[in-house]
Amino acid sequence: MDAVRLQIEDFSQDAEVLALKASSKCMGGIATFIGCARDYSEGREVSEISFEAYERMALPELQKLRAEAIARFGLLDARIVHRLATVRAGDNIVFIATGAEHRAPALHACEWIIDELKSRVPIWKKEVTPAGDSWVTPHP
Amino acid sequence: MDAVRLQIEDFSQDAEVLALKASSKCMGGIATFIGCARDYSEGREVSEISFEAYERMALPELQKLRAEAIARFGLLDARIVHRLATVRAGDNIVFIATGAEHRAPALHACEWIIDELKSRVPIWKKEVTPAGDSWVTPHP
Amino acid sequence: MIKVLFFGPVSERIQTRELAMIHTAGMSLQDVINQLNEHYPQLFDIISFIAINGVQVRDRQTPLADNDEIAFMAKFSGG
Amino acid sequence: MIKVLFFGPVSERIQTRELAMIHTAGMSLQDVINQLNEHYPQLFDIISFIAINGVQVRDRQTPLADNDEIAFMAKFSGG
Repeated sequence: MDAVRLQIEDFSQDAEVLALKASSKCMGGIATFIGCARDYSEGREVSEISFEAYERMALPELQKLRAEAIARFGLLDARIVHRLATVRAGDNIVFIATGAEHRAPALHACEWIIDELKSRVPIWKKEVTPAGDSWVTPHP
Repeated sequence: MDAVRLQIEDFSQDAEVLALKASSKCMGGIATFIGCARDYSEGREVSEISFEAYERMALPELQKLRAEAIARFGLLDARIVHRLATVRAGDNIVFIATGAEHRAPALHACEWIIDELKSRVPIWKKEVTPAGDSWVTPHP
Repeated sequence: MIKVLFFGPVSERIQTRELAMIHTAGMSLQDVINQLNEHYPQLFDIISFIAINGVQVRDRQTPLADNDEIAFMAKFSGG
Repeated sequence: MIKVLFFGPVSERIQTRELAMIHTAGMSLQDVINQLNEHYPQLFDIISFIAINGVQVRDRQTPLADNDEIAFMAKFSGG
């Protein structure tokens, strides 16, 4: 199971954390972040969210992001999975796991990765609402 | 499955996150922290770690911590599980999960809870090393 | 040929995901942009990033080789 | 009786996890501390927290009722 993946299917946190841990016996702290679909977005009811990526660019960018986080925070390992699927409220969208000897770098790296992912990785989100579809335009 | 538990057995992150999500369809961000046993601590090889708690005080304090985190960070839900067992390198010790509408409060609450847990909850850790056992004294 | 790709909000506005353009000697990214602007004048309002062969480029004078893949992208909204 | 509990590093130093003391009228936390100090003079070097019936107390003059449970605790090291 690759440490960085774009996939349609859902992921298991247990399986991801097991794979993360396999890289070191010195891992004292593991932080994860899971982004999920909500049933409301800026006041509008959302039935589904679908994702599209420029995979040729998105996958290498995610791999670069992982390597940068490992170097920047002195992580023992990190994993990033982003789904490219149509999801409903409560479904998983993105998973990040970071492991370090101590808790602070793991927690801070996890936040850094999700922030960077949102601004650097060519993936787009479309919200399907009872009033129609619309691509999400992030705030400047 | 209670949201706050002291238990001998291991936990499943998938099961915990499922239980966390069940509380709201507005949960856009879930952060988790897992503390694990390392095979080294301050240069000494560690074979096992065992935990002891003053359960009468520890469980209410963990419940209070969860309620405080929910209020302080505007969380939709939070869960805390601490094992009271003898564990080996790689084994899980503590699990925290926080869910919020957006990612920042979930991530910040997760870090706050583990920091507070370490200073406020009456649990003690003994490291078993080839040279003998010793209770861990936290740095002041 | 130059392969031109559009994603998400950009493909929605242009009503296509992919175009092919004939490569000509001395052609630059600016030439592709000019051709698109002629047919889809509002398109560039929402384009924030351009990549050639999967690598982001900022210089519109970048020369293009035959078989290059150009992607026109709106602000990202993954995660 | 007053139930006195010791945990982790404290129980290790005192070589017991639990003691019972006879409750006497007007007895305070300080009386329990004095009795323990007599028998285990180094014990209080590592005690950082004291709880009565599961609630942390700082005032050593706190009066004790019969059947109270007192816990003497070193710095916590969970997580």
